[in-house]
Amino acid sequence: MLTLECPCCGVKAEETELQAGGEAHLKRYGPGSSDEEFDGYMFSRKNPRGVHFERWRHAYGCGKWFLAARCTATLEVFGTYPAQSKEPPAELQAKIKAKRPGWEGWK
Amino acid sequence: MSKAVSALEGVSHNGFVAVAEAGLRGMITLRGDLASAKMKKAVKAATGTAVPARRRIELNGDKAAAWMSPDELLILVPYADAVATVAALEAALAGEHHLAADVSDARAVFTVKGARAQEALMKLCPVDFNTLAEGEIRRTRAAQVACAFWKSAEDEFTLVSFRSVAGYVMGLLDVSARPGSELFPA
Amino acid sequence: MSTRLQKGGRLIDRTKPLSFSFNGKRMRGFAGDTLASALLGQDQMMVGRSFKYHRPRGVIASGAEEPNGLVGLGQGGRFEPNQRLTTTELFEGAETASQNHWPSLEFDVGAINDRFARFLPGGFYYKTFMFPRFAWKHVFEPVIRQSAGLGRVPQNRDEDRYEYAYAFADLVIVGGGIAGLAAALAAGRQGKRVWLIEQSAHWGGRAVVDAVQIEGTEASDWVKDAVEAIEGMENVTLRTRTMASGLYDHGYLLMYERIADHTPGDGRPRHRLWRMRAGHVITATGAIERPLSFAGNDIPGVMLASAVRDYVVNWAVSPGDRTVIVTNNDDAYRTALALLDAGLVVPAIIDARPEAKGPLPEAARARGLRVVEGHGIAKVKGSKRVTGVSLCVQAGEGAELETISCDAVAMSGGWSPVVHLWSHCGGKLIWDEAQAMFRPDAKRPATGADGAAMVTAIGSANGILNAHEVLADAHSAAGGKGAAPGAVCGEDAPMMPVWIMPQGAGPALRMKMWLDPQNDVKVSDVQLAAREGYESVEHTKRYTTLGMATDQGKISNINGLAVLSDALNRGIPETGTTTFRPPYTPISMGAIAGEARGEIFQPLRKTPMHGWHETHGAHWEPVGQWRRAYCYLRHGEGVHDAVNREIRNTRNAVGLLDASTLGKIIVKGPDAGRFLDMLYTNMMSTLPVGKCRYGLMCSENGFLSDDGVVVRLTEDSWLCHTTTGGAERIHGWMEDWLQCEWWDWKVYTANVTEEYAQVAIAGPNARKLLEKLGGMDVSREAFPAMEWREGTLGGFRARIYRISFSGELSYEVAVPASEGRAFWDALLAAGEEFGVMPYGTEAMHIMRAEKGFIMIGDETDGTVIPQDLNLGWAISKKKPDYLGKRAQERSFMASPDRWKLVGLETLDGGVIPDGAYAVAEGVNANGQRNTQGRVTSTYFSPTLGKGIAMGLVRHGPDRMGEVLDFPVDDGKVVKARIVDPVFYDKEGEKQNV
Amino acid sequence: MAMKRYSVFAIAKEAMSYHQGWERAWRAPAPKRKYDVVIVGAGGHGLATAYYLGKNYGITNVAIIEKGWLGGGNTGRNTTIIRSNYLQDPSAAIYEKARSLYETMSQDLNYNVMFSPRGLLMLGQTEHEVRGYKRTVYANNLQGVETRWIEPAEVKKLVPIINIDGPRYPVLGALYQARGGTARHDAVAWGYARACSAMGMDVIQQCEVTGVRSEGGKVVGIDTTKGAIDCDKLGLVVAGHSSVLAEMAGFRLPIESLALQALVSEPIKPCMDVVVMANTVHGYMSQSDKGEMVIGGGTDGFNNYTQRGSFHHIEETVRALIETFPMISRLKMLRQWGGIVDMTGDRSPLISKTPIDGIFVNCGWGTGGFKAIPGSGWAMAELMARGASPLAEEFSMYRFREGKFIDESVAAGVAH
Repeated sequence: MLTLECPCCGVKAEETELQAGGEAHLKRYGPGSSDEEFDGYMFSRKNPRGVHFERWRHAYGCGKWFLAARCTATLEVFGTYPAQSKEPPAELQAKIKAKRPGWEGWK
Repeated sequence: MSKAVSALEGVSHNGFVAVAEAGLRGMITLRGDLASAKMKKAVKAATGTAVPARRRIELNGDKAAAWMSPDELLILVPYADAVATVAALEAALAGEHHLAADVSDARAVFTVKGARAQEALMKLCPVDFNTLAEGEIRRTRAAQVACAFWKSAEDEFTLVSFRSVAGYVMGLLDVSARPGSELFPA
Repeated sequence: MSTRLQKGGRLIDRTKPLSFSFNGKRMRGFAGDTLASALLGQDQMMVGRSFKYHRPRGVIASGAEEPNGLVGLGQGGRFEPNQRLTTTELFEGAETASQNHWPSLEFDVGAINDRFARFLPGGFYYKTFMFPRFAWKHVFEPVIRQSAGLGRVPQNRDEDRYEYAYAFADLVIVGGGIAGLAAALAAGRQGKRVWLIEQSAHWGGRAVVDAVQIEGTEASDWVKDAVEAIEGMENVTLRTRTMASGLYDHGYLLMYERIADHTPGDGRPRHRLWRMRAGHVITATGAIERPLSFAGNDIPGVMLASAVRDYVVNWAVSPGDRTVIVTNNDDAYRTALALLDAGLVVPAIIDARPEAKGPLPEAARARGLRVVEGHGIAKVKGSKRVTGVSLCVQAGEGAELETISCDAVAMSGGWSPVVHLWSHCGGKLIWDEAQAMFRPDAKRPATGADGAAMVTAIGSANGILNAHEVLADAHSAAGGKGAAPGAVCGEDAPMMPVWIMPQGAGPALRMKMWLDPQNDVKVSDVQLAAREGYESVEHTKRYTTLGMATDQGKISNINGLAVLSDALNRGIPETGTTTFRPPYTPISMGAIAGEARGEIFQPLRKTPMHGWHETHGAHWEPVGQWRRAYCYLRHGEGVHDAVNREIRNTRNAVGLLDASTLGKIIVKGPDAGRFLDMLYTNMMSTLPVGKCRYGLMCSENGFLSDDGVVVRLTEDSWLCHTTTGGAERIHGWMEDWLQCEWWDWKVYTANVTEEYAQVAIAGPNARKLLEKLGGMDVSREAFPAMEWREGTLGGFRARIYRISFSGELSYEVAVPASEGRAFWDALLAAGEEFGVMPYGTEAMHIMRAEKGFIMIGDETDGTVIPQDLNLGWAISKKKPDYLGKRAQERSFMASPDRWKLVGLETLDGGVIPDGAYAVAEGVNANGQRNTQGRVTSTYFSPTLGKGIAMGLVRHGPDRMGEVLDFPVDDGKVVKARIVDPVFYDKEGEKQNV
Repeated sequence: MAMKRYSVFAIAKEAMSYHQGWERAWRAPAPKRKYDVVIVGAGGHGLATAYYLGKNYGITNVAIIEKGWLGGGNTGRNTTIIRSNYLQDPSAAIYEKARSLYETMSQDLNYNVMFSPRGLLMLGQTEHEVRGYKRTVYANNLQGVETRWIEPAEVKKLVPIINIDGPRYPVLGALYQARGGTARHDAVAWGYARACSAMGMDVIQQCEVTGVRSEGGKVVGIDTTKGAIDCDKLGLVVAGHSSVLAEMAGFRLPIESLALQALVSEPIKPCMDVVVMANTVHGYMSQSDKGEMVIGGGTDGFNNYTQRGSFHHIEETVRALIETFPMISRLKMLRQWGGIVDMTGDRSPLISKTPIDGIFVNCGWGTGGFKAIPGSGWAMAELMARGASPLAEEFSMYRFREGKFIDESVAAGVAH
């Protein structure tokens, strides 16, 4: 039963107010991409046991999508940040690195 | 216009708090740049209030402006004024990227009245009322449907849901307010 | 015999006698009794039968750990099986009945299993009942099922109601004993938002029974004062009858409040499930006493020593006149002394320890009690009731030295902290060698959202059994300032782990030592499991069913684990524990479902015209959470007749369809056109203002996901219609792309689905009807097909779309939802002279099929792409990209062998059954019959007077006229010809008039 | 290594000596340095794979490596439903193969797995669902799977405790598979383990894989907490943790790990002899031989390796089932638990070769793996032994690239 703070409206929302949206920071591949690229984008999602970046929508609140960094092994939440981010904020990455020294980075 | 009726035609129930459908209310979804000068002017003209800050509702008599998301407000006016207000907003925001849509008929409005009003809502909404600030509008869930509410008076909350589920929301409020099911001792 | 004492009883009110029944027999108790204390007070020691061998069972414990005392309680809509006697408060008129026996508790045919117990060891069913093959299902299993099970099956609909409530706290303290109270005092004084909850109806826990002195006064007085002080703190919420049932991630604590179990039918909710979000949880849940494993320890009258003490002190009930104490620790001596204080006889205290010289044993000796050191019980005598015990040397093999007659045995094998909540969310345990217990490992707690500890265990839940130390632990864990309350409780001498009694008991005795009295798991069963290689504790548990009964092994798990470890010749910590799973004790399904039943089971979405449909014979069809009229039944009419009538009327006069449920989404902004071009397969940016266009949407995976008419409202705004039930999904889909992918595009959306009531007015008389309402020019010339107009129609603010899904002359009119019902009424009134008649969704479906229009959900099922439906005309070739385009280029999707849409007509004019497959020659590699197509929609067309169907067929459009075989029920084969899917008015003359 | 046969006579004989003579069901060997085949994961699927490698192909130099205790993953956590009434041909083929193997499993393994073909119903509660199930019946009849559509009256007869009148979701009929049912889940793992052990295979518990070694694109062996083990072929059969193992081997699977929960009530006397699935409201229920009502629902929506799900799913499931079975409102939930299931893009499994020569995967069974165990093992063994299997053909991990999905959600909202 997760709680995540929506960075758009500041509400500390509980899971039932949220909608999970899968892996974050995906690059969309459209026409012109190879079969491998498209397959990777659509189906071969990251599924780490540990630090994971994912999309959430504050569906029963402000309706906005946002991104979260979370540990799939402990459900610890490292932070949330706007959906309009090309990569996790540097300070969030530093925080994760401090908490999970063995972490290999978000890419 | 008598042919316009609210979803439940004003039904009410008295339990340990009084719950009632509050009738029709003019409501406008207004999306745009909340920080723009035009927006400030447009909102002022429509409701007489400032553009509300994050999660705030600015009340002004029978009008109000509520913050719904970083690029969306809910403008509340008397039902009869809604069409004209949309037109006025459109005019005021002309030339600026925005969207104003009349949603007066897409909503149902309820009041929950009484010293224990909060207790009825605590059964339905995953909201920590202790952290609910004065003048805050909270968008959340009432059991299985979306809603928004704010404290509209001492001992009174106003709750808004979609019109199609008005009967369900009223059913929830009715059962939540039944005497004997108060959450805390007097 | 067990009986009510003349004096005492802290919890009962002798001025309030209550009557109740057990197996039909009238009985009496007092306010404050539990069902268990009331039954024992009436000498009802035997209360049920065990699960497997149907052996007689009596109450063992006094709290949540009770495995045996389960009854059916109540009648009719308030009957509930498996109610635990020890935690159910007595109320006037309670009707109880014992379980798992036939014909009666005293004489039970099922007890024959007990005679064959030797042939039914743990896991025996895995080794037999295999021949003949059918016999398991038809012979053996039914017998086992009938003999297993416990309570009677409830027959009626639940008459009670339930509810949820959300709560938030900085700190929740679970357990209202002295540890919980001391922690609440300390935390409350710091101004934290604190909840203190207690599962029973009373504060104080064990200390009040054990005559501890706290701060110079009796524990019970201290408890009273503490509760009063806490009640005076505005920041602390106190609640009894509230059990923390489970701790979940991020501090989500499920709390089960039993509001009206003791006042059934008083109108209040029976249970309330609190969905607490706690910043931190302190578990002050105490400890549970363990039984000892000796032969015959399951015979009614053998009880936990602490429970015996509870019954005497709390309820003035003596379980027996002569109670033998058997123990491996000092605590049980308190029971002996309490019995003496109550004027009862304790023939002996049998202590397994070689030496018992602590203050408590000495106090017992000083009062003349016989203490037998280094001994154990060889056997308990009796069957339905203890009649005596025989003594043996603990270190020996069980030779019987002496028989002591008695009618109760109070046993104590040490204590196990209640670590359930600590463990639910991942908190780890360590083995405490000295006290022979698993207790919370403070270094490895469950962690919360921030990665920090979210649980602290205190007091005996933390493995601290001494009251003075308990208070100190509680005070400091809650961050208390100053000195902790002090207690005087005496020092207990060390206990000695005793896992079987006597130490060297042979197989015959071990087969009579019960570990789990409800499920009938014995020491010998666990040893057998170990011998057979079921070495993991989970294997043993599952193989023997140890700890899987309704008490979930609260008193049996540690003993079983110790026996297993011993059999495997390894340490207890190496063997490990089983997982603790919520709930702590069973919670009602009713409470889990909360308020959601009947009318408010799920939201039911209603259109503004719902009330009219309801009073005019609507035969409902659920579409998502909406309810739509499938058809309107007139008096005496069947569904099929009604549908045909509605179709004929629409085709010949005029029909009305409530289309309000269709999704309506405004998309606006400088980039709106570009955005819609990505969303739809066809071009929307080029749609002129004032016009409508049918559009298709695909998932990024290429499959057709929604369709609808798109309307160009202004230069920079469009209105997108979606399917019923598609509105929220598609709106969310739009926002997803706008917020997460194309966030620099200037587009706003708004879901205005419910703003409008929408009515399709279809049929040759449609125009006449609108003209009669007046106010807008709806003539063919002024208002061509696929255009829209805005104006005032019959006094209603209206937007009219000239679109047709029926093939008839058709207008869809949107008015404000609040005026929807008035508009509908106005249409009916004005349309009377034109033969107006509402039609339902089935008529709509059939009319669209007659026209060859596809329906999302019929022709599509999540595996169909637009190309399959010959909708190439709606797929722009000019656009470099749209959602789903890349996916549709994959080899299997671009294959010419895909099944494509065609019409189907049976050779005999009948209707092909829905979903039937067309077979092809031969079978595939797995022996399955090859297929070449399937039916997607099939109806009897009243317009054409024959069956019509649509389907997907391999190379279908190239095979017009071919006849396919559709095998249907009972070996029959329907033959159907491939035809054009447009069955009616191919030229579209009717809709373009 | 002949095993001592189980029978009623053996029990009677042992009873005379207080059951002191029973031998171990499976040995507890130390790992050898090398095996022909190593299977990672001693759950039902892994053990079944090993069993059929031995039984069908004579490959017995096999180790089955298990991180925890055998059968302790999803094999021991599911709701034990067995059915094969799937819509799509590849699914129906493998699940029906599995179901038919369940019919004789107790005799084949000489271990009573208590397969009970008590009958299984999938309720049609909306028109849409009715259409989907009727279609399934037609498909099943061509696939050699015996199912039929039954009307509400027959549903009520089979399930007297059901409320067929709704009002919200009246029962409009059901897809009925008379030879569907349940089996004792632990026994399936134990029976296979015993049989594998008797064939000379090594079941190695408490042994965690820490690395997968390959050379020149071909598998060489694995590293474990009990040392390095070489092998010619490696099968990864570790539901829930497939992605973690694949990453060790150096490739990525189209899999996400999600929590799935189940619960049981306290035991009551027999009241429901069949298995009932109500997909419109996302719940399913059967009654165990012990008398517990065994209840399952849907998965969480986010990646999770904790084996703990979110409680609101339990609430939704119970709510829905009370609507269909009003009497359970007065029962109590005895125990709830969670497992980690791996989900593919089309919710159908993978039985597949991988980018590394000699490594095979069997995973992605989502919420419905138990019922597939023998069929899955059969197909996986064939794939590993012969390089191809008709049953596994369509379940390749490369199907997503071609857009060739096996989508069962077509007929029903959820698959179990």
